[in-house]
Amino acid sequence: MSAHALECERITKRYGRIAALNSVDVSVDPGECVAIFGRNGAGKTTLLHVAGSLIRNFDGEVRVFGQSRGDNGSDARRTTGLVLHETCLYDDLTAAENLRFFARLYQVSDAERRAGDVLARFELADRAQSVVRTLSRGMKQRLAIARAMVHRPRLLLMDEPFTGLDEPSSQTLVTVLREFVRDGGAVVLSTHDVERAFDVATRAIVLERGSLTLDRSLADVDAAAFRHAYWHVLFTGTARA
Amino acid sequence: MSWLIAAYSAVLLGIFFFVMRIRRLRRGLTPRDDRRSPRR
Amino acid sequence: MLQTARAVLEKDFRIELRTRDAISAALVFSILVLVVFNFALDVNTPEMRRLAAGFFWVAFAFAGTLALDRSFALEKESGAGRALALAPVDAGGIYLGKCAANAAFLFITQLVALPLFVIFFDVSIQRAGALAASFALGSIAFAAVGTLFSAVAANTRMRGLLLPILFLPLSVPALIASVETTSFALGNAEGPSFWFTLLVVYDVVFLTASVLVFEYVLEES
Amino acid sequence: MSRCKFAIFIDSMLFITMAAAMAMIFLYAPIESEMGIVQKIFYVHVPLAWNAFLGFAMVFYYSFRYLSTRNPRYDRRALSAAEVGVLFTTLVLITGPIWAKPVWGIWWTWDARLTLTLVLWLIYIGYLMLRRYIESPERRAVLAAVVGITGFIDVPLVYFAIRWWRTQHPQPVIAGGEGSGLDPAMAATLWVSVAAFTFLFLALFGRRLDVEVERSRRETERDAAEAAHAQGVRT
Repeated sequence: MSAHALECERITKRYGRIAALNSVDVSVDPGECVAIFGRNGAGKTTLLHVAGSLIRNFDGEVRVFGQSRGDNGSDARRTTGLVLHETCLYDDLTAAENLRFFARLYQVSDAERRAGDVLARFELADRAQSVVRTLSRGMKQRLAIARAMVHRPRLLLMDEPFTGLDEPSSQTLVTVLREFVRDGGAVVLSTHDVERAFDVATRAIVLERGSLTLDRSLADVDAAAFRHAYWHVLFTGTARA
Repeated sequence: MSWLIAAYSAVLLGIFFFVMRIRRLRRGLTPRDDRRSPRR
Repeated sequence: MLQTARAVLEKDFRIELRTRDAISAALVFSILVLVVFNFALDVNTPEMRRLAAGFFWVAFAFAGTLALDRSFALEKESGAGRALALAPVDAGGIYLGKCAANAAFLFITQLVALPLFVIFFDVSIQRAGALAASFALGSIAFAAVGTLFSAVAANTRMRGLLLPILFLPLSVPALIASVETTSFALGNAEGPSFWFTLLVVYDVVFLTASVLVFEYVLEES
Repeated sequence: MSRCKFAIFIDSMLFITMAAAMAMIFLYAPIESEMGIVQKIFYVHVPLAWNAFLGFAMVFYYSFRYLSTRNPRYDRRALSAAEVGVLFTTLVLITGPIWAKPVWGIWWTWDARLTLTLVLWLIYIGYLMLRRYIESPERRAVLAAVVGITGFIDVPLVYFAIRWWRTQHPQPVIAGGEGSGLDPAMAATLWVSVAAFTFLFLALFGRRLDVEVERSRRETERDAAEAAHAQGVRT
């Protein structure tokens, strides 16, 4: 895959007078996992929504595996998995029915089998037949992530995926993401949890009032040093080397 | 005859009301007005 | 496109079988309206019996909006609507699936309410075939426009209230045609062919228009 | 700037044609034998209805253009055309009964055209209400365009439904057939009056549009100032 998994060029999005995003440039390669940090309202969610073609009119260019989102970008959407704050699941359907529906919607050939595999992968197999409404917050979150992966995307966009997950579930997610990245997938996730981010992210970026103020690989840095740099950015508004 | 006058005056009144509305909207645009104008 | 429509249709059916929200809401509401008509007007006079079809369809016009409002509420509540908008499929397919489901729910509600209607208004079904056709085409007509506008209204603050305001004026031709064809089926009117053709034209026009326009309604700009 | 020259042309034409129309209506057009002077409401009622219809055709066109180009310019025009269209339709629904009462003794007749106007009025009141309940400008424009298009598609269906429905429930006809058997003088007066009201429509449309253009100009100005201010803080 020569092209980047995700390329965002000069992304600017305004809501009336407020510039949610101010010419943000980010590119993510297959095999990379990028964690987005930033205060509430810094534009993390907006950036993910723009990258996931949830928001269509913005200035700038978004390409997924070299394929622009100009037209309805159905190929681009087939290769992307999106996890939002909402679960995006039907509360009155069972876990299995939800996954089967979305698998068929995304034209997954072996929908039945794939739904079962993904359920097992997120330890939800035993609750497959229970209606989503009866599941706990953590299980719903895991099911929402499972839904985003059922059509075998190669790019995962996740908005604070760790929220609501207990320790074992977070651990499962970390292993799944590591495997996903190792198999050549690309992940972009927003989070506030520095420790968790360090378990899985290969690179970190910081958004500050809609602008990119830090973009640094995490290869040679440990969590403590990064947290220090991150807070420095937050409180002084300027990136320290 | 009075019906005729009633009809024509109704039309005039309607047009007058619309012009007034346009003026009110235009006045609503001046910077002083930061509240959301009702007819956005 | 059809494959998507089938998936969405089955999904809506499965949810409806489990919750039975749409059908029960529409059924209870239409029965209520028929009962209220009975109290408000002395229904047992011959003239009133001639208007029975009108009462029936007025009850369904309003009951229909309840069921249709439900149909997109469930997409909005859990945010599943966004996942639908993002699926690499033609939005028209999603529309057709939901529209077919809504038409079916309306049709089923009508059949279930029919016996009560016959008892309340003391009418006799002369031509069952015409009645079934009138119900079917009428339900499709209401579902075609109703599904589109329930998606439109789902994006606004006044969701529940806006749907009837947008939907009922547009359904006037379908309402007139349905009432005329139903009263023909009840033996109260003649020459229904024009009305059946109008219903078919109405269904085709609004199904195609909605399929073409639906992607704009689904998208979140 | 072309807008201004065009506006002057419209206003002057409005003034000329409206004066001519009023003169013809009250001085030239003969008094109708049966209905008497009250028939002269016809010269206002019909032009208003035709121009309202023109207005809703414009809403359809601009909505279609907006959906294909996403240029807010068309959304502004659709809004302006819809508002003037609803004004004209309201005036038709006021002058209709005023005319029907003295002539047929009833306020409302389910005459095909009058009923069509009523349904149109309901459709576009819904259109205007929809616009009020959506926050984000882009969403409002898109959804309004969808209603603008489907609303207009419904019109021929309403027309045929009511025409046929009316043959089964005969009603007095307000404006006669399509200008059927009109005395030439009356017909001429009608056409001048239609032209006058078309210019009136365009004049009101232009002014209403200017307000929207002004609104968006101020908004972009305010956003630019905002961006400059934000830029100033960061560097």
